[in-house]
Amino acid sequence: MEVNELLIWARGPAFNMALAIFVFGMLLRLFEIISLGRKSDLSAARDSGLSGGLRTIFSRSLPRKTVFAREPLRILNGYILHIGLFVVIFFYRPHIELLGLDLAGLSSSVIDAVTVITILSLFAALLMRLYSPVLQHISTVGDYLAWLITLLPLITGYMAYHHLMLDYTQMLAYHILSVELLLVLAPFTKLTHMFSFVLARWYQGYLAGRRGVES
Amino acid sequence: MSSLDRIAVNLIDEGHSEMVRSILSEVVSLLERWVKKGEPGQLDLKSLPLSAADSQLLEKALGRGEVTVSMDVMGNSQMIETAFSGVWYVIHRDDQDQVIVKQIEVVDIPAIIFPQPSEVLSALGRLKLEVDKIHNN
Amino acid sequence: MSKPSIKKGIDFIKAQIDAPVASFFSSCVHCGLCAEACLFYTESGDPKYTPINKVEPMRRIWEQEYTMLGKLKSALGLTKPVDEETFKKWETMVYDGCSLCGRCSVVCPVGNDISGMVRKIREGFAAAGYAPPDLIGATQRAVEIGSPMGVKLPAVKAQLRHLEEDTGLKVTLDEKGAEYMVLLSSMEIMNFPEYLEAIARIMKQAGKTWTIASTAFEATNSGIQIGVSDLAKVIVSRIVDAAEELGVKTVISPECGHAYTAVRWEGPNLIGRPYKFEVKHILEVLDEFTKAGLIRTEGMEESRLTYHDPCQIARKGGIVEEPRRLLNQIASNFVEMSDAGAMNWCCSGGGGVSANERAEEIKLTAFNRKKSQLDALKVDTLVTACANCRLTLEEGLEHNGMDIPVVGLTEMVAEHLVEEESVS
Amino acid sequence: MSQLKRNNSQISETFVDHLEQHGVSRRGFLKFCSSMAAALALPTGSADVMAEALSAAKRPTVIWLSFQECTGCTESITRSHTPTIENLIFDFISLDYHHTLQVAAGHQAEEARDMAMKDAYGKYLLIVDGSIPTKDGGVYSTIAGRTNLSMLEEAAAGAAAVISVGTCAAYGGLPMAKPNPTGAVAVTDIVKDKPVMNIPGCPPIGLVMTSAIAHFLTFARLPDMDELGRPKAFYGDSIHDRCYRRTFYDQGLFAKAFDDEGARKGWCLYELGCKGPTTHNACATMKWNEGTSFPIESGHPCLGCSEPNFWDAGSFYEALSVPQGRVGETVLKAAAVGVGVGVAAAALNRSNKSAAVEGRETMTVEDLKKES
Repeated sequence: MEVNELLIWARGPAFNMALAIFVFGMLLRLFEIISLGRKSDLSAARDSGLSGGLRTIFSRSLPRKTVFAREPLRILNGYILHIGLFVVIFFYRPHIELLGLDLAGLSSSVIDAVTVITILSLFAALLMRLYSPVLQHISTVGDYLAWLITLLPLITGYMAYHHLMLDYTQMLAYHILSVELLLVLAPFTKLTHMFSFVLARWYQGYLAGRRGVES
Repeated sequence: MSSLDRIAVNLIDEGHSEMVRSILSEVVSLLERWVKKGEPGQLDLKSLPLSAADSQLLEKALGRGEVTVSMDVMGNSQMIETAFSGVWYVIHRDDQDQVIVKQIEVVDIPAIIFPQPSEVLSALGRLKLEVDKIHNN
Repeated sequence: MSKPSIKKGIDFIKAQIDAPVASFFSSCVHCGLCAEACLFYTESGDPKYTPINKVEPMRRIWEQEYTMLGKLKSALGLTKPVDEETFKKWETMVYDGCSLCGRCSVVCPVGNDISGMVRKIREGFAAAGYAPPDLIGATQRAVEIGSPMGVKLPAVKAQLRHLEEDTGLKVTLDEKGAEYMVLLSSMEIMNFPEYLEAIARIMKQAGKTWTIASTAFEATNSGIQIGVSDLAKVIVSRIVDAAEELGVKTVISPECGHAYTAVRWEGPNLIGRPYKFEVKHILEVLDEFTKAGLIRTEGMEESRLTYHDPCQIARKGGIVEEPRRLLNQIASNFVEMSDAGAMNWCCSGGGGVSANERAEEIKLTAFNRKKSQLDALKVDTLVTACANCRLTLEEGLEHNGMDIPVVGLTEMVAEHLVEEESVS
Repeated sequence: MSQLKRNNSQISETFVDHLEQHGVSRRGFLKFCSSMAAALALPTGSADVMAEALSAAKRPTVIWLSFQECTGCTESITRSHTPTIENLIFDFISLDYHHTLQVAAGHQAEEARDMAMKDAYGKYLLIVDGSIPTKDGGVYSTIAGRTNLSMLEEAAAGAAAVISVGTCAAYGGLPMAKPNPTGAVAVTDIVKDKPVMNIPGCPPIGLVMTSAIAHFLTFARLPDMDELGRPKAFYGDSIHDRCYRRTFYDQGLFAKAFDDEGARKGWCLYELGCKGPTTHNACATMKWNEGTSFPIESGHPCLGCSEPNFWDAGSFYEALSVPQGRVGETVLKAAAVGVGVGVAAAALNRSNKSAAVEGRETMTVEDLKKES
């Protein structure tokens, strides 16, 4: 397939297919989760489960001092990675166009720097996974797969922008295809956490809220 | 002139002065080569995405020398010596006055200025004829 | 009635998996931060104690039973089965290596209630026949005798008699219409009778009527610890039946962590209906009495002391401010441990660990966390509000040759109680 | 293009003779060579090499075939009203067949073509504009009763090299756009055994062709080409890389409408659908209409007209990053299927779970003991 055809395919049919699988997969996962139900809690509530659930959805974004003190690098790296991804996905003008959002966007040089930082952060995460005994113990093939499919769009995007290795058109096609790979696999890897974390935090926050405990 | 002129055009010079810097250092190395090895050099300016501001900056940096040669051959051409001997601006225009070549040449005198021996030879013939004509009259 | 089996264990775990559990496993990114919150990992350095790893069998069952992808992977032979080997391997992680302290649940960035899942997975391990023998014994005694330590009613009666002899305070068993029904833990009956005296004096001072139910004096619930809801229900039902029979307004959970969780939070869900009475922890009651001016204290403990938050009471029970208000009234040199309050480190003996002889070694290893906390603080006295914590702490301190007395907060309050002659 | 039909005796004339006849001086010739060398981005000194080679070059035979096209390419290349220096080469070549420009018509014209092909067999340059219909035996475009396909095959057989002018000849162009009713293909789909150079663009820049011919005459081969058969000197960079508005792209300053503040300030047209980043051409440096401007300079996004498939690459006015197709519909359909399968999976989960819950026997103390 000639590169322009590849790009057209990536921007058109492939994107639609990938998006369809993403939407389908995420909904399926959601139904699979919700369908298992939750017994209503009959104990007398000390406080509101609702406000606890809502609070925890946000409060869990901040680390506990005690764990931060033990693993500051892992936690900081987590922030860098997530904020980096958020910035490059939502604040790069071409991406804003794609998402049809109404955001101001950042200059390409800022996005460029953030991309590099995010890529480095992913490699830092990989090193931690490879060398920490705990992470070694609990890591699965899925973890490395998720790492790879998160890295690819960043690398290809960076290389396309800087015309590294391949012609821009070709690299742009690969960039879009790598994003599509991410979309296709996200519902079937741990990347589901991009949505399910809200549920998880809600459920625990609800429980904690009823008991009137910090969460 | 037309409504197009009302469209504001901002010339941005920051950022692209980088380009002017690299052109100038290229000229330095060309001139070095000319001095040391006697090899002439050229630098095509037309294929570089120079903004108007960049061009101005470059012209300012190179300055004006003592010699300017103007040539009328299928449109105007100008060979302008810069403030640095051996470094020339060469600008060829077509008969529509459009710039078709704009380059920096590093050489004592751009070759195009010199006449061809054959042309000098034919000139000699033509000149003799001309003189004969006068004498005969 | 059937013998324990792997299939039964798996089915029990299947029955335990609900939407929250599914959302937790869907969200886990294997960041490993839960390990840093777990004293069994931090003190042993053994990564198998990483909390999320303790529930791996449950994750497998969830994936294979409740996700399309898991079913597909199983069909292709890509999933790891949960078999006898799995149960054997995980038994010690699920029971010996987890005190259900809940620190992991609080630090998980995606909000996974990991300790809640350990509580659930124990249902399957118990059903499969992979529960520690000591916990089985304790549960059997709790169900058959009425107390995990085998304490019977005569022992309670004997304690009440001693109390009356020593202080002249009389406690009537099964007094209908009393405002409060007081529960005790076996350990309080056997090891810390001071508690009963403290209650009696405080209640008298506050002018409240209270009683102990002869059929339900025991607050602890081994069914919760071993993870057998059916038996936990049997045990908690005794309390509910007695309290409703006597028509008390409030049941007071004693200085015992898991008893509070069992009676306060799990109980209504085990019996399938809300209670007709309130459940309060003794510290809540003391705090209320103080606030209402029903009791007053005098004098100050001058020794340097600190308070150990029992996990089930503070982090999982929400009782954090009450003990501090009480302590500040009676202690002039009260210092806080690092991570005090909702993030306090477990004593290492919760969740059935202290009752599990087999877990002695890992428990003492995990205790090093508390030891270093105390070493840094250099206190003369350690106050707590859980008899199980108290026993674990005493043992741990003794093991490490540390001479710090451990005191129950209720007793300490009683010691400073201003006892006015009753008007009557 | 002044003389479209020449007799064979004139073919031996050299370029220098031709220039002299037209009163072009040696300096004029050198000026032409400089401009060609600069355009082709040849190394220093190439102008002299070219001057030497062209002086002795024999008038080449050129056959121009037009197939499914709009004549825009011919218009572009002959756009000048008066002869310019670039046109020197056109004046020189023996354009023996070009049915738009030639005086001869009908059988006479076809005969001229046959004769030229025979006389210069293996040496002539074949220029093609327009795509070639192949469906139904190629009946959708015929000249003098012959299909374009057979005419191309025949002409290509005796050509030294082929130049495909315009996107239609180079890549199929608009006739090939979906659903491609005529089965249009590019020249390279038919001609496999001859050097073929593509000069895509709709239309292409005239100078590219002039320089290509000059190069062919100087070095007896076509200029260096990229993998899409385009001369690197002209198609080596993307419009975006050579665009004077690039700095606005880097700063994140974009026009969002044709009449907004950003458009007036000359900001980047990426969000208005500019295909500059994926389009390779020399527009940004060579410019159009006697060097007046190029589309972006006039405030219009690049359409990408010199790239294969640009006609099927979605809206001209949507940013390159915007996916094409009915994305909203895709999401709705996928969501519907997701909900459908989700509900089924949910039902399965519920029955699976209630089986586990209901099948669960009540535990007794006895059940705890393995050896009971």
